[in-house]
Amino acid sequence: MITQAMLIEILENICKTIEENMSYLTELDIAIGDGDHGINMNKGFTAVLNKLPSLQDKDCGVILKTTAMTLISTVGGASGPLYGTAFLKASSVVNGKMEINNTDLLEMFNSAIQGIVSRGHANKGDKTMLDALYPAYDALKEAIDNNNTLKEALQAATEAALGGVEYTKTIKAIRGRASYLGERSIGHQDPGATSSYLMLNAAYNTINKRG
Amino acid sequence: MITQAMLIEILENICKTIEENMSYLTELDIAIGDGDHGINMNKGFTAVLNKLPSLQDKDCGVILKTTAMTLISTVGGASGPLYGTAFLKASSVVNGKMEINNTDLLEMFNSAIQGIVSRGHANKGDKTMLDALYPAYDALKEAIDNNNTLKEALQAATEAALGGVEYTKTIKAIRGRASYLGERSIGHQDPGATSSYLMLNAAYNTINKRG
Amino acid sequence: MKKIINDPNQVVNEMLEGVVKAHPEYVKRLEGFNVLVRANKPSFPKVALVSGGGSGHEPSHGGFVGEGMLDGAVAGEVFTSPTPDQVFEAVKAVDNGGGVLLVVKNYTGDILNFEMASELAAEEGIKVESVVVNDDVAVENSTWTTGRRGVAGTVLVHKIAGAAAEKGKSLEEVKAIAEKVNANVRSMGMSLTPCTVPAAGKPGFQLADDEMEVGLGIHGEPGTHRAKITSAKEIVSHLMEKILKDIDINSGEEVAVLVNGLGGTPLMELYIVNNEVAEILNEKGIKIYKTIVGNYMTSLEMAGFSISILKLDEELKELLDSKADTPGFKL
Amino acid sequence: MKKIINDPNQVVNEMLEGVVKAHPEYVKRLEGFNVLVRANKPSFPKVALVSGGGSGHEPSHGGFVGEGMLDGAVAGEVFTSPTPDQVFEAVKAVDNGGGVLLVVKNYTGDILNFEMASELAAEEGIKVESVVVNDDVAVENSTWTTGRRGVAGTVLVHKIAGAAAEKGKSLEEVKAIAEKVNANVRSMGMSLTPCTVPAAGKPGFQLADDEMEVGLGIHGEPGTHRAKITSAKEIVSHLMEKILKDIDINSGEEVAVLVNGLGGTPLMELYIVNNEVAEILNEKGIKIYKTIVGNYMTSLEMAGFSISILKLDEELKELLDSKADTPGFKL
Ligand SMILES: Nc1ncnc2c1ncn2[C@@H]1O[C@H](COP(=O)(O)OP(=O)(O)O)[C@@H](O)[C@H]1O
Ligand SMILES: Nc1ncnc2c1ncn2[C@@H]1O[C@H](COP(=O)(O)OP(=O)(O)O)[C@@H](O)[C@H]1O
Ligand SMILES: [Mg+2]
Ligand SMILES: [Mg+2]
Ligand SMILES: [Mg+2]
Ligand SMILES: [Mg+2]
Repeated sequence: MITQAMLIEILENICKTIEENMSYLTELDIAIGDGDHGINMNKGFTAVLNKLPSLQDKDCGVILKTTAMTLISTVGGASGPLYGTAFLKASSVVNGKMEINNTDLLEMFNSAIQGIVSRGHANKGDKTMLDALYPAYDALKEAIDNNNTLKEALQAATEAALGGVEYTKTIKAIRGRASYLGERSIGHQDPGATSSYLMLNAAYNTINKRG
Repeated sequence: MITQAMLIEILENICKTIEENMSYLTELDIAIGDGDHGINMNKGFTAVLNKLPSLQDKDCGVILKTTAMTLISTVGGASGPLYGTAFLKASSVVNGKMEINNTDLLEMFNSAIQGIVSRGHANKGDKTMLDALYPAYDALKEAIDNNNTLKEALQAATEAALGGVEYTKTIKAIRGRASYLGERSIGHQDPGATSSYLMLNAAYNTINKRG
Repeated sequence: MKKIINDPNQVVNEMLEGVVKAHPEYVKRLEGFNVLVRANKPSFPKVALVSGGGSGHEPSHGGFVGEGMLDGAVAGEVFTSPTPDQVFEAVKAVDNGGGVLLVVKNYTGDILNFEMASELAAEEGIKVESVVVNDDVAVENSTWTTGRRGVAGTVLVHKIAGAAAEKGKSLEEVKAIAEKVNANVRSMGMSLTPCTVPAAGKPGFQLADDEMEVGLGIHGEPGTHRAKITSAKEIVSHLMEKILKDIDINSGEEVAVLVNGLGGTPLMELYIVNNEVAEILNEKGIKIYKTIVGNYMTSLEMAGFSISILKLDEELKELLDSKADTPGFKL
Repeated sequence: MKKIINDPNQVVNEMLEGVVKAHPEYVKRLEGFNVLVRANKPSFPKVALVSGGGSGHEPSHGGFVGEGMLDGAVAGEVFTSPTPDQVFEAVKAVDNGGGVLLVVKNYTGDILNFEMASELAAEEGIKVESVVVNDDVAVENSTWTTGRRGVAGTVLVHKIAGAAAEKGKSLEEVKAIAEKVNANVRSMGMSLTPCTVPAAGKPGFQLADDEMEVGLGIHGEPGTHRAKITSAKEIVSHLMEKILKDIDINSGEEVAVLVNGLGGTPLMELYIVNNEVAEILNEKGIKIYKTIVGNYMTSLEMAGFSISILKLDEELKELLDSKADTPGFKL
C-alpha cells in the first residue's frame, strides 16, 4: 500500500535522483542523441519538486496529474510528452484515491506504458525507455501475482529495469533521435531507459528505507 | 657596372629567394600582420620570373619598369604598390641604358626610397621596409664614395640592411598593419624590412658569384 | 566552451529579447512565453503559420516571423522541442479565424509536443493542421524507424506556404502546398566541427583535424558516417548524388537551390559550394530558377553546410517569388 | 586547417563564380578580373560606387552590389588589397558619366592600391573621388600613425552613400554624405577564435580556451589586448564604453546599431549581444532608430563580433531607410 504521503516522498526522491544524475543522463544523450536528456528531465523534476509542498493533502490522482502536467509544460523534447503522458495515464487510475494498492500499482504501470506507446509508437527492442519499462512491468506483475510484498515487487521491477538498460547497449535504435545513427548506436546505453530505471530505483529506495 | 644581362640574373635570383622564403615571410607577417606578405610577394615575383625571358634584349629601364608594373598588378596589399613604385622610380633613372654604373645605382636606390616615402609617408623607425632600406642606402653610398667595388658596396648595403632588420625587432610599429598592435609589435621583426634585405642579399649573391 | 553569453540557462530568453529589441517593427514576444508573433497581426482572416522547435537554429524560426512567412514561432530550449503549452499559446495568439498550420520538423520530440498542442487547440475549437517536414536524405526513409529528419528544407516550406497563406488561400490549400514543397525538397549536410549546447558545456562529438561528419542533422548529433575531409568538389558531389538519387528531376526541369550554412561556415565557403552545386546541375541540364545562400537553419557555431534542392512547378515558382519581409529572409 | 574548399589559391575565383551563379539577376563578373558589377548598369548617369579590399569579409563587398548600394566591388586575395589594375577596371566598367566614388577602408594596402587606381582613372579623364572609412575605435587615432582602421561601419557607408547615389545626387554630394556617415560611426570588435587564411594554412594567432582578443581588426590579426573571457554583458559594456567615449551622443538623439558577426558566431549570440547593446543605449536615453544584426563584415570563420553605432540626423535616417536590393543586404 502506498499512501499519498508515501507517494509524495517517492516523487521527492525521484526529483533528487534525477538532479544527482543530470550530468550522467546528459552524457548518455551526448553519445547518441543531442545531449539534453539530463537537462530536460532535471528542469521538469525541479518544477515538480517546487509543486510538491502544495500537494501535501491532495489525493494520489491529483498528485500524479499535477506531476504529469508539470512535466509536459517544462521538460520538452521527446521525453517530456512521453513521461508526461505516462504520469497522466497513471493518475487517472487512482483518481480520488488516498492510497494505492498493489493492483492499482500494476494497472497504473500498465496504463503508463500504454500511454507511452500510443504517443510514441515504439516497440520493444527499439532502444527506448520502453526497454526498461516493459521488463519492469513484467517483473512487477509476476511479483504481485505471487503475493510478494510491495517492497519485493519494486525491487524485482527495478532489477528488471536495470537489465533492460543493459540490454539497450546491445541493440540498434529504431525510434527517437538515436535512430539516425543506425548501427553506430549499438554499444551505447539509452538515456531514456536509464532515466526510467533511475525513477523506479528511487521509488524502491523510498519504500525500502521505510522498511 | 651592372649589365642588363646581369640585371636579369639579379632579378631571377630575387625571384628564387622570395620563393624560398615565402613561408618565412608569411610567418613574420602572421605574428604582427595578416599573414600574407610571403604569399603576396611570391605571387608578384613568380609573375616577374615569367616575364624575364621576354626581356632578354631590353634595356635596364624597360626591364625594371616591366618588373614594377608586374609587381603593381599582382602583389596587392601594402607591399605591392610600395615595391612597385620603388622599381618604377628606379627604372626611370636608367631609361634606355644597357648598363648601370655605380652612380646610377646610387641614384636608383635613392629614387626607389623616395618613391616608397612619397606613397607610404613612413619615417625612419616606423618599423617598415624603410628601416632596412635607409641604412642600406647609407652603406652603399659610403662604399661607393670611398671607391669600393660594386661587390664590396653591395656587401656593405646587405649587411646594413640586415642590421636594419634586427633593429625593427626593437621598435614599435607606427605605419602599416603592425601599428594596430601598438606596444605588442615590439619584439617582432618586420616582414617588409626582411623582404627588402632578402632582395638586396640576392643581388649581392649574384654579383659575388660572378666574382 | 567559448561563447558570448551570460548565463547558459538564459540564452533563449536573452536571445528572444535581443530579437525583439532589434526588430520591433517585425516581431513581439508573447509575455511569459518563448513565442514570437508578428508585431502587427494581419487584419484579414488569413491562415496563420506557426513553426518552432529547439533553439540554436537561428534565424530559424523566430527570424522568419513576418509578412509572407510565419505568423508565430515557438522557441524551445537549445535543441529541445518546445513544450505543448508554449505551442498552444502561439496558436491561440495568431489564430485569426482562418485556422492555423503547424510546420513541424520530423523529430520525435517536435512531433509529440506539437501533437499535444494541437489536441489542446482542437479542444478550444481552433482549426489546426500540421505538416511534418522530412527532407533529410542522409537518413533512410523506412516505416520501421522515425523516418527522415526535417532540416533546411523547412525554410522553403515556410517561404512557400507562408506566401500561399498571405495570398488568402484556405487552411486545406496552404497545407496541401506545404506538403507539396516537402514532397519535392531533399537535403543533406556535412560538418567540419561539432557544436556545444550552452547548458551541456561540451561538444556533441569530437572530430580529428582531418575528419568530417557526413549526413548529420541540425542538433549537434553525429552524422551517418565519418570520413577524411576531401575537396569541396568531392563533398558536394557526394551530397548531390544522394539528393538526386532520392528525387527524380529531369533535364530541363527547374529547381531552387538552398546552400545553407550551419552557423560557423564562412560565406566564402558556401559560395564555393554553390559553384560546385551549380556545375553539377548544369551538367545534368537541370535549370536553376533561384539560389539562396546563407545561414538559415543553423546548428549554433557548427562549421558545415547543407544543400537543399526543391523541384519547382509554376505554382511553387510563383509562391517562391512573392514578397517575404521578415528579419531573417527578405525577398 | 578545416575548410570546405578545393585549392587554397582558387578560393577567391571560385567564390566569385559561386556568387555569380547564385545571383545572376544581381551581379556579373568582369571577365578576367576579380570584379563584380551590377548585372544591369543603371540607365541614368548616377554616381557609381566602388568598394573592395581583400577577400574573406563576405558578404563584403561583392554581396552589396545592387540597387541602392554598390555599383562595383573589387575582390583582392584573402585579406590582401586588390591591385590597382583591378580597381581601375571596376571604375571604367561602372562609370556612367556621373563620376565614381571609391569607398576605401583605412589600411595602408587599400589606400595605396586604390590611390594608384584613381591616378590611372584620372589619366583617362574619369571623375574619381575617394572616401576613407576609419570607424574602429580600438586603435587610437593619431596623425603619427596609420590611424584608425575601417571595419563594419563601412557597410553603413555603402548603404547610405549608395542610397544618395541612387537618388541622383552629385559626386560631391555623395562624397560628402559618405564622409558624414564615417564621421558619425564608431565600431569596436572582439573575438573568441582566430581565423586561417587558406593559402597560409594556419591561424593568425593562438588563444587559450578561456581567452579572447579585444579590439581586433577584420584580417585575422591580433587585437589591442588579450583578456579572460567574461560575460556578454561585461564584454559589450567594455566595447560600448570605448565607442561612446569617442563620439558625443546625447540623450534623446537617435542611432543605428549594427551588431556584426565575424563569420563563426551563431546568430543566437549576436542577438544576446544586441540585447545588451540596447539596454546600455536605453539607459542613456539614446534612441535606437534601426538595428541590423548579422554577418556583414566578416573575417572568414572567426568567432566574434563588432558593434557599430551610427549617430543619425534626418538626412541619414531617410537614406538609411530607402530601398536596398542586393544579395547581402535587403531593405
Ligand atoms: N518514440 C519513442 N517512444 C518511447 N521513447 C522514446 C521515443 N523516442 C525517444 N524516446 C526516449 O526519449 C529519450 C530521449 O529523450 P530526450 O533527450 O529528452 O529528448 P530528445 O531526443 O528530443 O532530445 C530516448 O533516450 C528514448 O528513451
Ligand atoms: N606606409 C608604409 N611605408 C613603407 N612600408 C610599409 C608601409 N606600410 C607597410 N609597409 C611594409 O609593408 C609590409 C607588409 O606588407 P604586406 O603584408 O604585403 O601588406 P599588408 O600589410 O597590406 O598585408 C610591412 O611589413 C612593412 O614593411
Ligand atoms: Mg536529447
Ligand atoms: Mg600582410
Ligand atoms: Mg533534444
Ligand atoms: Mg594583407
